[in-house]
Amino acid sequence: MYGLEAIQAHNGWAVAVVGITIVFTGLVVLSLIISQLHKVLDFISNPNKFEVFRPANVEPADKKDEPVEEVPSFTGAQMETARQYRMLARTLEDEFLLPKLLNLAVISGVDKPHANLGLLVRAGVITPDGQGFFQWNQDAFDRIIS
Amino acid sequence: MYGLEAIQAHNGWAVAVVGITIVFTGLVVLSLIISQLHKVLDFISNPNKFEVFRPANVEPADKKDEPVEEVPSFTGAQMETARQYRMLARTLEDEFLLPKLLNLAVISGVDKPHANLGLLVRAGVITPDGQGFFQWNQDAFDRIIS
Amino acid sequence: MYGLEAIQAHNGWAVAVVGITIVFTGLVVLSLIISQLHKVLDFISNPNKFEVFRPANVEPADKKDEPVEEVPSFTGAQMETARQYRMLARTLEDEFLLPKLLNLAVISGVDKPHANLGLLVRAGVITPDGQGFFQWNQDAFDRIIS
Amino acid sequence: MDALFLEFFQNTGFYLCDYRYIIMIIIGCIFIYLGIAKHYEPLLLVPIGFGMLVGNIPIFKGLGLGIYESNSVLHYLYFGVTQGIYPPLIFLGIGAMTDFSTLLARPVLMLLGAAAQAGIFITFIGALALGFAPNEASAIGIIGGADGPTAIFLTAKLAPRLIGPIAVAAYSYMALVPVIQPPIMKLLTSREERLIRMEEPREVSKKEKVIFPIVAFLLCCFLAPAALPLLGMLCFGNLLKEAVVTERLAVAARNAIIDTATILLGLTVGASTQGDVFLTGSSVRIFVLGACSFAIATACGLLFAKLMNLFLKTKINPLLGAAGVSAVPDSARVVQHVGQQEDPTNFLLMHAMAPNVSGVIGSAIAAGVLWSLMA
Amino acid sequence: MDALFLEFFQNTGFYLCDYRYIIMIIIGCIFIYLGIAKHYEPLLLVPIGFGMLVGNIPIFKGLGLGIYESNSVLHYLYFGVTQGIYPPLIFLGIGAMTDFSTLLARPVLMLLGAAAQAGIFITFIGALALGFAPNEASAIGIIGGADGPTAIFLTAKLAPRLIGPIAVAAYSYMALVPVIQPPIMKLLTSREERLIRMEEPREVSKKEKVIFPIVAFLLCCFLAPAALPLLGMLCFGNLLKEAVVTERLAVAARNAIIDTATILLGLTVGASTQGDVFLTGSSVRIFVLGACSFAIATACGLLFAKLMNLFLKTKINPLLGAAGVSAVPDSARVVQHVGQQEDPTNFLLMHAMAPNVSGVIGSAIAAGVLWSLMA
Amino acid sequence: MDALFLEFFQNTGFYLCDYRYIIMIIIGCIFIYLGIAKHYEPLLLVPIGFGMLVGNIPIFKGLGLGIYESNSVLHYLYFGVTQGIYPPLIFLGIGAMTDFSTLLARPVLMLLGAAAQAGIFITFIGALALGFAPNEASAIGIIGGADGPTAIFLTAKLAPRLIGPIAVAAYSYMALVPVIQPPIMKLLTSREERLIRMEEPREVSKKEKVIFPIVAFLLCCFLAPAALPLLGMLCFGNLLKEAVVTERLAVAARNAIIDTATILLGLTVGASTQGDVFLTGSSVRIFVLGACSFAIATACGLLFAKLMNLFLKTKINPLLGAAGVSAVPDSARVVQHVGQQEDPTNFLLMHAMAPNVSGVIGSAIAAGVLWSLMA
Ligand code: NA
Ligand code: NA
Ligand code: NA
Repeated sequence: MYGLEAIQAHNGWAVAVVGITIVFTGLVVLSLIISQLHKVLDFISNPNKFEVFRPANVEPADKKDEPVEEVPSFTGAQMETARQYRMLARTLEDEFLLPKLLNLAVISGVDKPHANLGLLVRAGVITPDGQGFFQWNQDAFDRIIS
Repeated sequence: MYGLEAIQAHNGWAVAVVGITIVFTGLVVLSLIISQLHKVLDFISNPNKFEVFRPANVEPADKKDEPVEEVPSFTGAQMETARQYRMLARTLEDEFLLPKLLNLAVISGVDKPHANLGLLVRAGVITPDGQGFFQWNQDAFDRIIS
Repeated sequence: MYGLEAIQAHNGWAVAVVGITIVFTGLVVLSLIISQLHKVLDFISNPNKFEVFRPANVEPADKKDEPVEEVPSFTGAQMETARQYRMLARTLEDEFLLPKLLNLAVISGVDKPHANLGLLVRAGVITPDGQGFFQWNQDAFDRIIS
Repeated sequence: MDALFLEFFQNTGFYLCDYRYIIMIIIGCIFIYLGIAKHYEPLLLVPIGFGMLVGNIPIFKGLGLGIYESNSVLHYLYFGVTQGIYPPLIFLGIGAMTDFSTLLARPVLMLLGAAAQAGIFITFIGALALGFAPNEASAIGIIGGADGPTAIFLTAKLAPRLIGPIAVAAYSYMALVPVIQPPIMKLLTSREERLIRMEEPREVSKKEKVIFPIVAFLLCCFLAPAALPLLGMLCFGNLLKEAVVTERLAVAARNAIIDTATILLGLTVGASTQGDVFLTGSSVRIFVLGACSFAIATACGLLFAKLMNLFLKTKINPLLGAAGVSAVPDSARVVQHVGQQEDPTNFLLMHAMAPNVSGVIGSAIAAGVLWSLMA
Repeated sequence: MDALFLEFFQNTGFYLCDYRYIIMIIIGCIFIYLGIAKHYEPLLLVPIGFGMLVGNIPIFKGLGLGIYESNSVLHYLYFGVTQGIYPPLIFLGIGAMTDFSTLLARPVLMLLGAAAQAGIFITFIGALALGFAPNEASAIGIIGGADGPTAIFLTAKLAPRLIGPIAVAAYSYMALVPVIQPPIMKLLTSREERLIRMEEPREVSKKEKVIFPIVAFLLCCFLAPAALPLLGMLCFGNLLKEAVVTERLAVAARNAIIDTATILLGLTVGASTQGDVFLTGSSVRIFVLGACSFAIATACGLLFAKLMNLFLKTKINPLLGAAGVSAVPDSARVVQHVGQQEDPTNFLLMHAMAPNVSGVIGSAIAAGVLWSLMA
Repeated sequence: MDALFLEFFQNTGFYLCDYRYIIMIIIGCIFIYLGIAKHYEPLLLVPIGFGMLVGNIPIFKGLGLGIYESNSVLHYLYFGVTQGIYPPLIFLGIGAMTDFSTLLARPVLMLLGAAAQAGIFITFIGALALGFAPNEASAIGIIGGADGPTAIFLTAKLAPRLIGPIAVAAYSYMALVPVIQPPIMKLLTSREERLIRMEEPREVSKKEKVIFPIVAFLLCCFLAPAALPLLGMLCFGNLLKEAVVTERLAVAARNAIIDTATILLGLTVGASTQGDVFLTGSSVRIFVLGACSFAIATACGLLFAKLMNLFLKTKINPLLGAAGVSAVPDSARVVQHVGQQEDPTNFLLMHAMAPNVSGVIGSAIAAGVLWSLMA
């Protein structure tokens, strides 16, 4: 069977109309929902319920403000030790345990390992992630050294 | 069955001869074809039909010649902006869209974003890939800055 | 069936006791073995049988001692050539063939490619892996250059 | 020994060869050439092209070499095609790569992705008219969806016999999008329309991006449950990407998983095109219908964009309609290219990504509808 | 055409929907929310959560869409769950990631990992008392092992019908470890005990690390051969890691392999929780028993640590006992956290890793024992 | 409870153990030791060695633990070995890693790769003489091809029962190439010959590299269609690499795919060597024949090189002939090593890669020939 006859026999027109209608329905409704989504989210997040999802461009501002004020000044020797700690930290994973780093420092003969590690933590160069692990904050380090 | 008898019974000699012959035939013919291949290719590529496959060591020469002559000179402020653009470009994928970069620059408060972006494009620091995407050319950037 | 009756019927107490006993047996025996393991290993390695497994922190010491004494002094031109070789070596894989590097050097127009390559090998900047491949020793290079 | 040589010779490709294998090998080489030298969809044309070579080595039956012999290696790898497993895995990876920001910023552009799917259904009718059975006509129509994995998935479900020609047609025309679309785009739009600039899309928040795949999945699959395997994986991959905390899973999805699936799908689809079963009249008709469906889909997208402009206050550039056919990201690049021919400073690509990715969703829905109506 | 619309509408999710699907979709969204917003085990909660959405789209039977239909894509992917293939592959990756140094440095802490497995067997008895059959009770007990892959593996072997609820319970409570454990830890330990500092572990040699997986594997599998699939892969992965010369295989194990298995396992386990089969009384009882088993396991670990302190010269911090339940690395982090609440300069995490990883070995042995006794 | 303890004890490995398991476990440990401490082919000896441990844990039948039980995890993973699926996937990765430049620069060296395959056929005759059936003799002969995946593939097709011993023999001798080859090389060459320097190969163009896998594939598979699964994948992988535009697929092939296949193949091949079926007279004979085949192949390569020197104007260093046995890249390294013992400034390795990789092609053709003649 060919031509219009085949189309008719297999219900071709109906299938085509149903098909295109469904596709349009789906995407039109989805576009309507999306277009309202950010308004709904703005409304919800006004009471600051979902602080977890901060918009990306707010973060840098947050970070910049904090550490600047509380940076202790470093002496030359302390800077040198900080550099040694940076080297050691690089040998660890991104999230590391403080005792592990300290242990490395002791083994490597870093000067006054405890005191200097404490200094780095206070200066925000080594920051806790709240779950027992610590991270190296390269930005803070750069501010201190240079 | 063992020994020569087994070999004979299972047609061992014939299989071995056929086998080694086929292996040799295959590799001999292949080596003949290969040994002629580059001559054929040279012949074909004389009329410069297949520019797509350029031999690898020609490329650097190509690249070196072009951009040197057309580099506009940069003022100090322009260099600074170029550095900012480099930072922004790093946050994007290797192939990025120009409006996206421009948008970032506007948000980040880069000085005269449009004019400076145009400058970088003309200097070949940001190069089009011919399909709408752009790439950062670190070599060109280094030449301009240092 | 529920409650104690069900537990009894399905032999619950016995299964639990057997289960926890096996788990304890396994881990207790394993912990005993482990606690003796390093003593056994120390005993075995006294006759230096398994030099292959050196404890990690011994290695740097080993490496430091050797090459210092045998480093030939480099002239300015030789340093420059060494830098060119470093660039070329970077384009190769970590383990590379010397002829390949030499070939690259010849193509790239490095000054006295053979002599300078020999110098780098003698200085331990390019070290053989004993199986025909060579590696770039960045530490040795740094000592020579800086 | 002579007998053995003769027997061996009678099993070589030189003895068993047939002109149709040679034709297919040449076509395979052309695919490889287009992929490597012309950069047309190389990630698909090269595997499919080499697969054509593999499938058209003249082999003797019985040893378990051919893709259609049940214990051959190729047959095991082909299983992922015939059962429709590779396409959802590829969609998982596509989801983990796709950024729906532009779509979220201007959802109205999603309608262009819907409009272009009309090409699917018009081609379906055409295929019926050319005498194909309804299930085959559906599989042929989906070529117009311009989405390889979707086409292979639907064909595997509805008309497995046609996987070879439909896959080859779909990928050929996707590769040829830069050739097919521009004339139609120029014909159906005026210079003024092509010069229209789109305004910068608004910034989209992280939350929106996370919620989108969930909402899109639930809505579309409630509407067309048969789109579940494709849309489920697409949205799942996208959620893994946008969630950030699941980045390592998204990395696996958009590297190891999609690349492996692409290699195996391409190779085996190519290998399924054995000359003696592939070179038939119906393959030729499928190719003709495929070309029409791309052209129609492009036209539908463009015309719908012009229709929308009658109602919209801020006009959209009707070229964007051509990106609705999917063929991600090639048709979006074509839009950019054609737009820049009129005004080199007009950057349409980012905007074209919106109809482009919604075209993927649209054709997955269309596949679901056709599957549920035909099965 | 009206008939066709009607037919299509009767196949949509809107028509087929049932309140139980909606409940499960909401639960799925909660899983996704907890994973993304609360960072609770995101690598598992997000795939399982999205899988719940996938599994609770109301679909019509017969097309081959549902996970329980034999030719659906989901069914093929689910095969790795029902046959217990994914869990060993995940263990391969875990082995290739885990550093057993702290365990090697102080093997006595391994006993804490044994003690916490008492939770498994006590829960087993409880499940019997609540009327579950012995094989089901075993699968429920293993939830207390706090090890997702182990739980899924054993359930697939002993009570495949319960994979959904047991997997969901196991992962839910593993995610909720930071909520469940601290009160029990504070209740069962005094302030003085929580202040105990652990001394630095000794340096462990490379040789020891290489030999450990071989010895551990041989010993444990001679003792409990049924632990072979899990422990074999765990130790194999660890050997690949510690051998150094096989680094590229270890990289594959801890990236492509584990991530792919995690994606597919999470998605399909989630999708197996279809509302109409999932929301039953037995699921509720499983959840209650699961919560108990975590609490009991934690208590057993803590109390055994206190018991050990009666005999040991150098006292250990009894909080470490809580890490014996596995739930790597979350319960070790909880130990660190609770310890730091008393003394911010007391770093217990590294020490807690020893009972933590030995808890994994312990629950794998327990699973082997239960499997061989029940099969 | 006592009964339960007894029952459990009777299922432990301690009770079920047999001296043959212990022997195999010791052999497994030796494999691991050689791999890790001696760096002999660690990527294969470590997985196979650990697999031997896994396969020789004495387990009770019926639970589905053993590799030969139809629903065990190991059995599912072993499927890729018995059906010959892993070897082609490994060849895909090898293709995507191999640089055929030196071969293209001096194609005459390819003959050395052909000559060394004589070892395969001579061993085949030897195996017939020792009483093996022709299909077994073929599988044993291919050990002399010095190519693990090829040997496993052919054995899986012709004599699946022998996969364990043949795989172990093949990989053992490949690992021992630095021990087996040098004495033969020194015996059959004079000092003057070993001092011959090879001239620098010419630069090879990109086009040649792209065309080579296509031509090599078509030619070899027309000649020996049964080589298709191995050569097809090898050439496909190489094309993906040389095409450059398909780099991401080549990356997947030479990382995720080959590493995963290697892990699973090594582990399951090792696990298939259960003491009670492995330690037989036929395994011993296979090992003896395997050693012979390596020695013969080396000798054939060397002697053919000397034969070629009678006709060539520019003499080649006959040591290169030893690299024709494949065992990539170990035998090429041996050539380099033996050459440098005479003249430390003579770099033969790069040149030895040409016969080395052509040996891979050669043994794949030989496998195809044997398969088609024996099946
Ligand atoms: Na589409
Ligand atoms: Na546990
Ligand atoms: Na070979």
